[in-house]
Amino acid sequence: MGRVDMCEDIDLQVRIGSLRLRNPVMTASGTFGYGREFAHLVHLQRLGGIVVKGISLRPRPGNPPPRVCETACGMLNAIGLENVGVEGFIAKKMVFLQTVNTPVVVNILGDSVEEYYEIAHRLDGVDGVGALEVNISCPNVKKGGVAFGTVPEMAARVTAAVRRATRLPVIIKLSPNVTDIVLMAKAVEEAGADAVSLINTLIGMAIDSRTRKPRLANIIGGLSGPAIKPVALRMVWQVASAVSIPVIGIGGITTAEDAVEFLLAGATAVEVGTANFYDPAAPEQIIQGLKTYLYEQNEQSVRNIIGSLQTG
Amino acid sequence: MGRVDMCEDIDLQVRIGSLRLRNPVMTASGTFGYGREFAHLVHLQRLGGIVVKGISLRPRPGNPPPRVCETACGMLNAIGLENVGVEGFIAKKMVFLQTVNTPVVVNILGDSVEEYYEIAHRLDGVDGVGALEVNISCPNVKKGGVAFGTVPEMAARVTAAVRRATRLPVIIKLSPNVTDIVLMAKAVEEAGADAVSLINTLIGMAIDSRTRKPRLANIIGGLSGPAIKPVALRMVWQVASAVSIPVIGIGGITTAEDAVEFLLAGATAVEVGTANFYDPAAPEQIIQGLKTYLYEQNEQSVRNIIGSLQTG
Amino acid sequence: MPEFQEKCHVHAIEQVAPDVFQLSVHAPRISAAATPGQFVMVRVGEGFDPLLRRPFSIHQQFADGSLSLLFKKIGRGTTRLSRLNNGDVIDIIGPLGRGFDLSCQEPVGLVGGGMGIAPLAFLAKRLAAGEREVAKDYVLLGARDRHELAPLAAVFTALGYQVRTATDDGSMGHHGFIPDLLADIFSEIQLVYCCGPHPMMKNVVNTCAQADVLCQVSLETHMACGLGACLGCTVAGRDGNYVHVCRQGPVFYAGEVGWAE
Amino acid sequence: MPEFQEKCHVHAIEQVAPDVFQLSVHAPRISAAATPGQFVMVRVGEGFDPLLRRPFSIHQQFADGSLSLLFKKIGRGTTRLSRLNNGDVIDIIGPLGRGFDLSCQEPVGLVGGGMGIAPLAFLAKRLAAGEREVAKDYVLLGARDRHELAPLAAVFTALGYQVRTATDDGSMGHHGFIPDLLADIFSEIQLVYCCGPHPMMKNVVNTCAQADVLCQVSLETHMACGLGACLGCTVAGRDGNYVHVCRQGPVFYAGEVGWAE
Ligand SMILES: Cc1cc2nc3c(=O)[nH]c(=O)nc-3n(C[C@H](O)[C@H](O)[C@H](O)COP(=O)(O)OP(=O)(O)OC[C@H]3O[C@@H](n4cnc5c(N)ncnc54)[C@H](O)[C@@H]3O)c2cc1C
Ligand SMILES: Cc1cc2nc3c(=O)[nH]c(=O)nc-3n(C[C@H](O)[C@H](O)[C@H](O)COP(=O)(O)OP(=O)(O)OC[C@H]3O[C@@H](n4cnc5c(N)ncnc54)[C@H](O)[C@@H]3O)c2cc1C
Ligand SMILES: Cc1cc2nc3c(=O)[nH]c(=O)nc-3n(C[C@H](O)[C@H](O)[C@H](O)COP(=O)(O)O)c2cc1C
Ligand SMILES: Cc1cc2nc3c(=O)[nH]c(=O)nc-3n(C[C@H](O)[C@H](O)[C@H](O)COP(=O)(O)O)c2cc1C
Ligand code: FES
Ligand code: FES
Repeated sequence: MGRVDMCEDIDLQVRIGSLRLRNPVMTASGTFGYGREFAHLVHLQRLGGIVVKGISLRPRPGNPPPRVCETACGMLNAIGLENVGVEGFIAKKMVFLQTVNTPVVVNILGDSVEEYYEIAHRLDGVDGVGALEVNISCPNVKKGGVAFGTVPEMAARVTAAVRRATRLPVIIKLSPNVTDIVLMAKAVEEAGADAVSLINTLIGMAIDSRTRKPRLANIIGGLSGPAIKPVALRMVWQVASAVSIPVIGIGGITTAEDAVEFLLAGATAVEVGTANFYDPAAPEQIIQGLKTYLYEQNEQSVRNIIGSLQTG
Repeated sequence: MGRVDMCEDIDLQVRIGSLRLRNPVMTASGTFGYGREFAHLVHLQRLGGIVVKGISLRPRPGNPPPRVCETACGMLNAIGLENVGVEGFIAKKMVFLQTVNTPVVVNILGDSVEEYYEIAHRLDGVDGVGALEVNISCPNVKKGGVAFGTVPEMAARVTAAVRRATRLPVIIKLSPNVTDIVLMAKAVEEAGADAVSLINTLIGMAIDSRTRKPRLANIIGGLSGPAIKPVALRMVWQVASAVSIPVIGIGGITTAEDAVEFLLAGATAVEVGTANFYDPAAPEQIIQGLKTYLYEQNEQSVRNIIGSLQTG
Repeated sequence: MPEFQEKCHVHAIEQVAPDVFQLSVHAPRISAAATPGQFVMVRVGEGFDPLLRRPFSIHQQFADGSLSLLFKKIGRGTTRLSRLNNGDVIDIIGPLGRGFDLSCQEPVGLVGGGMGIAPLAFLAKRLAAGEREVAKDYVLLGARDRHELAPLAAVFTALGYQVRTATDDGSMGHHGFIPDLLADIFSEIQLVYCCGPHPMMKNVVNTCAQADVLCQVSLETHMACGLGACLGCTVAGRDGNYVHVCRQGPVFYAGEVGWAE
Repeated sequence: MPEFQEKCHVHAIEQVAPDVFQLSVHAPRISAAATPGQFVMVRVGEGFDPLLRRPFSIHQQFADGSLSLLFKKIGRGTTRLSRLNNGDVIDIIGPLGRGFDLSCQEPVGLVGGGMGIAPLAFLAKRLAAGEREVAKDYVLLGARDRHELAPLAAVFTALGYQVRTATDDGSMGHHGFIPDLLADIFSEIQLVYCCGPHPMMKNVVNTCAQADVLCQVSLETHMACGLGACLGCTVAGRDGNYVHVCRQGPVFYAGEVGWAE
């Protein structure tokens, strides 16, 4: 039996709460559109899951341009959560996704706890939606714009509201812009989250020295890409060591080795983000590379390596 | 008059409290040894200032190896604050630095408020010491290892103690691993800091997928280099907009444009860190490039561009 | 519309003017599917610095499965591309976006400035391949100087177009800007295809609007993906909305986008 | 000791065995100041990825101001270096660290494995240039196979040394490891200079200790600066302390460092 065949026997399945994934490699919110954008370039049905661009209750136009800029091994974005709104999503975007035999995770966002509740409620029972990922890096307008994801109590309240609103698995997506991410993870675990995913982008900034203007119209934006991988991996390791719900690792993942690092650190699955921009082939290559890795490491199942970091 | 001559007329002087710098380009703590290490490669007397490796009350052996690893556009270090101790520093390292006509900033660290006080007191009046930079990213052993730099009250207490201990300008070096760096900056400003410098390293991690071991013996380490520049710049801008004491920008600075970005964001001076490793010529090139930039921008003095970011 | 990610061999890389390069690659699937005005996203180098792909219009397309890009070295990505050698492999995604609307059968003007001339070459060839009499069409080209302009202008002349030129330094054709030449031809054309620096396009768009001549423009903006996924490539639309250049464009009718300062 | 940062032109780059390259550069100041066992820090590429310089021993040094490195392609940095072309410019800092102690006038053994042979070539040449009778010295070299070993062994043979070899696959010399050959020569030498993979060096150090033969080893460890500034290059010293390979080494007497697992 050839090596490729051996690799094909390897079990890549993982579970996030009640959501079963054929493999642990998903695409991250905001970096894969609504799936269809990549339909020509990627075998969508081979992915572990597709996390769609963040959806709010009503459509949002997003920020003025420029919205993106490149940084060392990374990029900044200040898209401003442009999206079609939950009704537009269900009517226009979900239809295509329902034809793809791959779990769809809907990333949701809101200005208030009530808004999170409403979106979650609206998506409950929508055909083809496999789970909700709750972006809590958004400002709470009722609390002077402090991000939900930076105050444990606020994060817990959003979690509890979404939990009540839906029977779908609830994944809380944590912000890395905090002193103690373990505190945040524990707060949302206690409030009923089925899983946590991390990290969202680090807050950053870039300036055009010639014009003396910020490179983003919004002045500050979210840093993503390989540059942030070490921070993401550290946080995933800390969180996975502290909570009992599954952890999904995100941040700069481009290669199978990157994904393995997150799995070893305790992630049950990973999301590939910015890499989709510079290499749409990345998620599929990671899936293939994971098999090769497991074969070389003499492991039958990806589940065997989760959290198997040797720190002794 | 040629362009180079024109550039020579440009005024690069800045002040950090009572400390006068011939130009705003210093070298960052832990990346330039005790100055002497670079004496063959760098014209030390052209630098704006030299910040030495962090000094503790007693010598420290540091962490077991491996202590460094490369990441995308950055590196992780877990040196573990290896240093010769304050007496060793004065006896062995200061002697050489006294022969260099460049301001020396001594970076200090401690396990307790008392220790910070003692080191600061010991360095007060030592010939050639121009200022103290207080690294508050260290764990407070009396508070279960929480870093001084993550709790405003603890940071304020260290600041006040060092302030009492010395007549030297006191620069508090802030940790970026916090939810709200402005809170920290304001707390230390109120407690008597003459300036703040930021950022210290972000906490990160890397794993060798083959061996399943962390790449650093210490498991986690500090992320530095171009990868972190956007985060550093954002924090410098936020802090400079909120405090009235001078801000020193640090994080991934390699080129004159990088330095200009920090100055425009409100930094009065900058420190070049990891770049010293991959390009020891960087600080001098930045100084030269700053002059060219100011000439092209038709500015006589570097002070004119500090905080001149156009956000309108 | 089909899109492909191809690892392409470099056929030829030529410096056609100071800082201007023409890069030919073998990209059979992209080449076969491409229409004028579409672009490709090119990965520059292997590491993560620079990280993002760079967008380039398809400059020429050939029946043998190759295509060429015309680019100016302005930064880190284009500097790397300029150092490619024959036989090197680069990773290209395309063809992307909405190209020029070719439905106009009346005489047209092709108006290009600087690297904006790149997509017009493909357009000119495709137009010439149709039923139309290209001798009635006009091509107005502007650039810094004759070094940059002459080799490009030759492409259009060879196809039988009437070519008029302008250079910033007067070293070839009109000493000044392209829009100056537009008024002369308005009576003879129905539509302008335009690509060039933003201020020039704005000027052309205004001039066309006044003369009631339709105008299609190809826009540039910073792009992270080129695929409609990042939503980073927005520009202002007509009425306070945003449009995404990579999917809704890069070619727009002038009226579809905002031209405010 | 003087140190220089030089932008060096590549003189020649040759593949001497599968994955093994010899890179010759013009670095007059570094070359003039270098002593055997010292190393250089090489910047790989221009961007920030890979970020850090790579350390390499000086393999050969020539009176015309050039020097050469011998390296194996094992990762991203060495892959980039292997793609250099004649005339390319690379940025090198050196000579760095403490080289071999050359004071021993008695017969010695030069023991190298794999790329650890690199610094021994410079050492052998310098030793041969002195008063000593190198025909009484021994050179023991090990590598994966004859492809890797033969060209390297030739350098030492040409200098008049007695060369003995071992290969992992038996394709040249002894089929097995270098330390196996040591016992034979202990009666004739006073000191061993050793450089190679860590397990091999440990083995050599132990064997020497038992035979009461002095041993100098050249160590490898991850380095961020090579200048004594980052304190990243520590290895365990003799009694629980740490030593910094880049300044206190890379060459140590075996007794100066710890050899525990
Ligand atoms: C649809 C489209 C078609 C284009 N066609 C051509 C062409 O045919 N020939 C040509 O020479 N140029 C063309 N450009 C511009 C080209 O993409 C930029 O010159 C190139 O990206 C610069 O990369 P750099 O790394 O050299 O510059 P840098 O300034 O170092 O790039 C930094 C970042 O800014 C982006 N950027 C910089 N300038 C531009 C720009 N003008 N437009 C978009 N992004 C930019 C880069 O993509 C990169 O992400 C086109 C742009 C677009 C959007
Ligand atoms: C003093 C000294 C002298 C050396 N002399 C030679 C020589 O003459 N010939 C030769 O082929 N190699 C030599 N090495 C090893 C050489 O430095 C590494 O092979 C090289 O750094 C690998 O770089 P990479 O990017 O290809 O590998 P990667 O694994 O991609 O590098 C990742 C990081 O790890 C570091 N690294 C990886 N392997 C080693 C290693 N073995 N030692 C130190 N750092 C490492 C790299 O410098 C880089 O920072 C020497 C090392 C030292 C410390
Ligand atoms: C352009 C862009 C848009 C994004 N939009 C969202 C979003 O709508 N919701 C969300 O939770 N995260 C969003 N993210 C964050 C990513 O999902 C991911 O958490 C982050 O980019 C880190 O992963 P990466 O380094 O692999 O990109 C966005 C990221 C980028 C680059
Ligand atoms: C190897 C290394 C050692 C460091 N040691 C210290 C230290 O002793 N005290 C301190 O305050 N900062 C220390 N730093 C942090 C730097 O001074 C600087 O704040 C950080 O590296 C960010 O700047 P950079 O990206 O330019 O390196 C160290 C950084 C590195 C890379
Ligand atoms: S470039 Fe990403 S959506 Fe247009
Ligand atoms: S490599 Fe930096 S101190 Fe040795």
